[in-house]
Amino acid sequence: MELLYAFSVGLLTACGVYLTLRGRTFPVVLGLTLISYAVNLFLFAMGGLLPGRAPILSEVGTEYADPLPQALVLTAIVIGFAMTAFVTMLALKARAEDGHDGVDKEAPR
Amino acid sequence: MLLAILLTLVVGPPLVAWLARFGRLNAAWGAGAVTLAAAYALWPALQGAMAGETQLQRIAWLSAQGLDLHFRLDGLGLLFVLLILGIGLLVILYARYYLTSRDSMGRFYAYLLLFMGAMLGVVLSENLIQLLIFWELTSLASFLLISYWQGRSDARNGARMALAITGAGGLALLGGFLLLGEMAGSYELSVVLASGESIRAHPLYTPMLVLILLGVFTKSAQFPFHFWLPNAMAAPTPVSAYLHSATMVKAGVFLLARLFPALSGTPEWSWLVGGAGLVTLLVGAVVALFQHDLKGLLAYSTISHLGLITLLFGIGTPLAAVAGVFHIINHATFKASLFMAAGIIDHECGSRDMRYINGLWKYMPHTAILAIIASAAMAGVPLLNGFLSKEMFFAEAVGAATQLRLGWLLPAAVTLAGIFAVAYSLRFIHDVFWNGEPIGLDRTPHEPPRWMKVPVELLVILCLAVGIFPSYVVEPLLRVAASGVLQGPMPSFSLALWHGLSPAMWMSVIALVGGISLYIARAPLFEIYARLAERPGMYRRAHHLLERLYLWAGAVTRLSTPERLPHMALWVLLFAMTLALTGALQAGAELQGGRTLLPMDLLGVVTTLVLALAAIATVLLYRQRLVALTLLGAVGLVVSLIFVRFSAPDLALTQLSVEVVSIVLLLLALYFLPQQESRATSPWVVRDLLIALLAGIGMALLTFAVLSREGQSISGFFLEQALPGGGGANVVNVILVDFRGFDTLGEITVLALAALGIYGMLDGIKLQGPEADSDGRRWDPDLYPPVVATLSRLLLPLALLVSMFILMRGHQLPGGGFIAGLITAVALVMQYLANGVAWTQARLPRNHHWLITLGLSLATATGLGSLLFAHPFLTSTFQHLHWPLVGDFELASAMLFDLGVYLVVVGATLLILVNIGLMHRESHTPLTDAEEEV
Amino acid sequence: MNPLIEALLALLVLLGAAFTLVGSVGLVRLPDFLSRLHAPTKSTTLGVGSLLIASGVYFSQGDTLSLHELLVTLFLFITAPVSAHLLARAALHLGLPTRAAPPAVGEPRDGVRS
Amino acid sequence: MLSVALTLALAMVALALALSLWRLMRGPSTPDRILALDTLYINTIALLVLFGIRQQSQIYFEAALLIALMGFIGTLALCKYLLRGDIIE
Repeated sequence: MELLYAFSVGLLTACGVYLTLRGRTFPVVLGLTLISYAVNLFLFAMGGLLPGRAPILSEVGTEYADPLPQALVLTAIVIGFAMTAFVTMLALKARAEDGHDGVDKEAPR
Repeated sequence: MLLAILLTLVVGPPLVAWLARFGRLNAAWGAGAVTLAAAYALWPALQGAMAGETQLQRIAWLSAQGLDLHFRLDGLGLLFVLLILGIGLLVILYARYYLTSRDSMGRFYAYLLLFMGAMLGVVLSENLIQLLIFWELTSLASFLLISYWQGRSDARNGARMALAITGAGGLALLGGFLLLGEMAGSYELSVVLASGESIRAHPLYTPMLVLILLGVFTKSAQFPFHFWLPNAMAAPTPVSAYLHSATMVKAGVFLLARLFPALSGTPEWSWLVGGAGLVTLLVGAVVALFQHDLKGLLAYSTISHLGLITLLFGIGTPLAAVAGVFHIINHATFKASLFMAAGIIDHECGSRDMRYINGLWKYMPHTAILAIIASAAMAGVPLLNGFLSKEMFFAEAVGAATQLRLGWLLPAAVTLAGIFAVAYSLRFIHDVFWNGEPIGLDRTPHEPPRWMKVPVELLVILCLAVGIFPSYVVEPLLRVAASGVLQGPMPSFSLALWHGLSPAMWMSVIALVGGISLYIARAPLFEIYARLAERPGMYRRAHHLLERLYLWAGAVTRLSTPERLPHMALWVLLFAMTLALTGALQAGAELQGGRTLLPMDLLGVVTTLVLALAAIATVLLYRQRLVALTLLGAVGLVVSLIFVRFSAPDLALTQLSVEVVSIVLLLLALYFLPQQESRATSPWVVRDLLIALLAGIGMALLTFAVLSREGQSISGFFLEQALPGGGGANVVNVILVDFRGFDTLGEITVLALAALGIYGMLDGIKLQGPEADSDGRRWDPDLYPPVVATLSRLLLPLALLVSMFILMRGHQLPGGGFIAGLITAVALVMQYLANGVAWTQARLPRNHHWLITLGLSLATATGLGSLLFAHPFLTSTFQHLHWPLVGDFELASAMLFDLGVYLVVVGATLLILVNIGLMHRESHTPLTDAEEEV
Repeated sequence: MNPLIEALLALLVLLGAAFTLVGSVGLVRLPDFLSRLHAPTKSTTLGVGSLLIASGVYFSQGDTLSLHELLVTLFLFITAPVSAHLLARAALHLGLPTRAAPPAVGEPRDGVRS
Repeated sequence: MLSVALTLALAMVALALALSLWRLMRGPSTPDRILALDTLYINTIALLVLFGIRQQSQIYFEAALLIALMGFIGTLALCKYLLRGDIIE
């Protein structure tokens, strides 16, 4: 299972990086989103993979998944959204001012 | 001491700048007041120092690094504090009349106080590193002051040069100090001064000395670093009077005096310091004579006098040191007054060129008298302070000559310098106040305003007083200061006008006579000099060097930061990857750790497959943007599935909500962007693919390495403490709102900031959405299909119910403020989607700022609330309750905090989405639109 | 657990899963969009419905009554028709063909009359 | 008996998931993809429900609940985009 997980993280990273390297804003935003997925999963992995051991304390439960990475990732997801929104806004601003949707001042080829 | 420095350095500048807004003269008063306050704050300490004791004041800072704020006030410090504050006051008064209405007084006095504070810091520092910090601050402040008239290129260049030279010196000084600290085993001055023996014996003594001297020489304009000073004369004259006579250039010699006991007494010291001093003395004196610019003359004479002081310290006998200190005082007084007089003349004539301003005696006799006395002091005429110190200097030169077996060379050299000094002083007097009529002045000069002369008068009176009654006026201060320098027994000396027919006496006579005759026979010399001066001077060369340096810097920058952003991103990626790779190689650990892996199951395989295909499809079809977006949605969905699978329900919930919110956001943006991308593939596809693959593989390996290892985590604590400490069973939520509540507070603040930033960017943005879709099809005329509208209204209460439920139980079961907030936001956005802005805003709060504000203040208030009960910030307390239907459930103060989080999330999300949605209205003003449509 | 209930549960579960599967199969197999629209919106919704009933029964052992399922079902049954409605509208708006030629080979061109 | 049924059911739903994805990727029209995404969401609900029964824990239901809500809103937004372009107006 770990192999699959690692593979997923790697794949998401790869796709994200590729899109981020495109010359236009929209793919870059998509790419950043993918990368943030990958990073969140990676951070989450720090706690190890434990199916069916949610850190909700109960009388019967003994072993729980590591709650700390979860807490971190949770806020990371929300902040990630804020950042995506910000980047998107920048993209729109650039579009309004440069008249094209390239990431650079001069229009992409 | 700290108080005084804080006053001048931190409080003063902003205060003065602020005062200047209520009338420019307030700035002057404010500056004066601040200076007096600083003096008052220092007064007791000064008295103590006058009584001969050394006071230390320590404020613990980075004690571990041996860095404390550590101040020291002894005789030497006392002398310099008096110079800095006293002359500072006079300069403030003078500048108030000197600056014209075009010059911003606030800025000037702010800079001046900044400099004053830095200078105080230098002379009051006990810790060497701390001293260096203030040292650099003086360089910066002087840069600001010299370039005060930013419009003038000579001012800018002069300032830049001064900064470059002194800055470089400061760097050398840092090296020197570090070495010195290593040798002495401490950066505390008391230790350093006490361990002179071991320092001088240390093998690294010479390099350390050279480095420190580099700092000193650059600062006090010793040859060959003297050239920045004349070009700093582009500064307003008060600045020159303050920085370039009394304080900044004296910082160098101050350091010589300060470290005198630790470093002096070796041949290296004598030769380096003495040699530099001697050369500077001669060069300055000679060049000064040939300057046509008044301030130029004064600048070079300053250089020469600094050389004189340096030479005295170089000679290294205690008496020489005393003479050095004495000359520091005298030079400060007469040179400051001379600069001010020059400033007056400049002010009244509109020119400083001695070839044109002549015969001013008729127009401003009062100023003339002052200037004459001051320059006589500079020349070393008896009955004036300059004479006394100069005679001591001559005597020391003779003594040193016999010591160093230089025979008659040294005395001859210094006498020559004396001759030139007399000559240029004479020129300053005769050329300006007699020597015919003024030539081509645009105005007829007259006496300046009364108070503009007062500072000059005071200083001149001081010159006279010191010169006539030295033993009463200056001797006590001199003794204290000198003892501060020597840190040991005082040599016996007497400040008398008449020491009998000593060689020094004869030298003075020769200097006077020779100087006068030299001045009379100056014409041929001027021609020779003019011919020499055509060759590019030191300043010119240094200037070109500097220019080239800037060119290189620019080239390097362009090289390292490519024009196109993708390339920049590429570089960052490559750099990160190389770092990671090297790290991995150095670690050299097995890829797979000891942990037993989970078995693969069908579900895992399928989800991974779905994820992979969706992600790849996103990349393949990214040109059709809407499609890419839907696929991205699938990816997000699977990610949240993974969270569920590996027991992170909270994450799954958050991920799901964020997913949808992002889709809405991106759709909003996509409306203003091209729907498709041209098929034109960039030439970098292969390269980018390669990089992407490498990055992916790297991440995959890293993840696997992490996953296959047992890591110990601090979460045990959280798991144990969650119930007893936080009163919550959902540990994740307890961590968020309780254990790490402060972080969460920070995070919601970031969220709020991002939202507000977006709102700000929306201001005045002009974007028109297309009238038809990418295939030219007109939009569907039916805005809000009734079915959708009705049913989504029906859904709203359900959704809100859910979000409330999730918020309430967040502390016990999956949920919490973040998720609940997102759900509420989504539910409301749904109304915007289905029923339109008008309908929604007619029924909902229209501006979401107050939601954010409310949330943040609530969260903060909860935190502060715990302070009331004398608990640390954000300590939570809780109470078990039994609610019917909801079940046993507890009310923790942390839940109030969570409510704050909730509000912020709702507010921020709505603010972002709704306002972007409303953007394409001509000017984005959601409120008014809504009113129109309602 | 009571074998009768267990049998019932098993039946419900299998039925639900089957319906879900059928929905997706239909999504894949049916020739044109409007007919494809039927498969998931009806069959899948039904399937999930029966699964929810199953879990409702399963978790309502003893005296406690599990309400979540009800909520989910409510959501589904409100939203499913709306989604279908919207999708149909979109399809009509875009003028998608009612009898699709077999899916065009190569790069699909989206949102376009083919 | 139930566990067997669950395993079978899980397999079927997983297959359904894969099929929906295929339609999502294949298209050909955007409504097709949106429909596929919607179906994907619903399949996930099924998956979660089955999962909850198998793990005998109810913490999966909030996720199911949210998916029901979010899936709808996603579909709503996407369709609105196709119809009107400007989704918040």
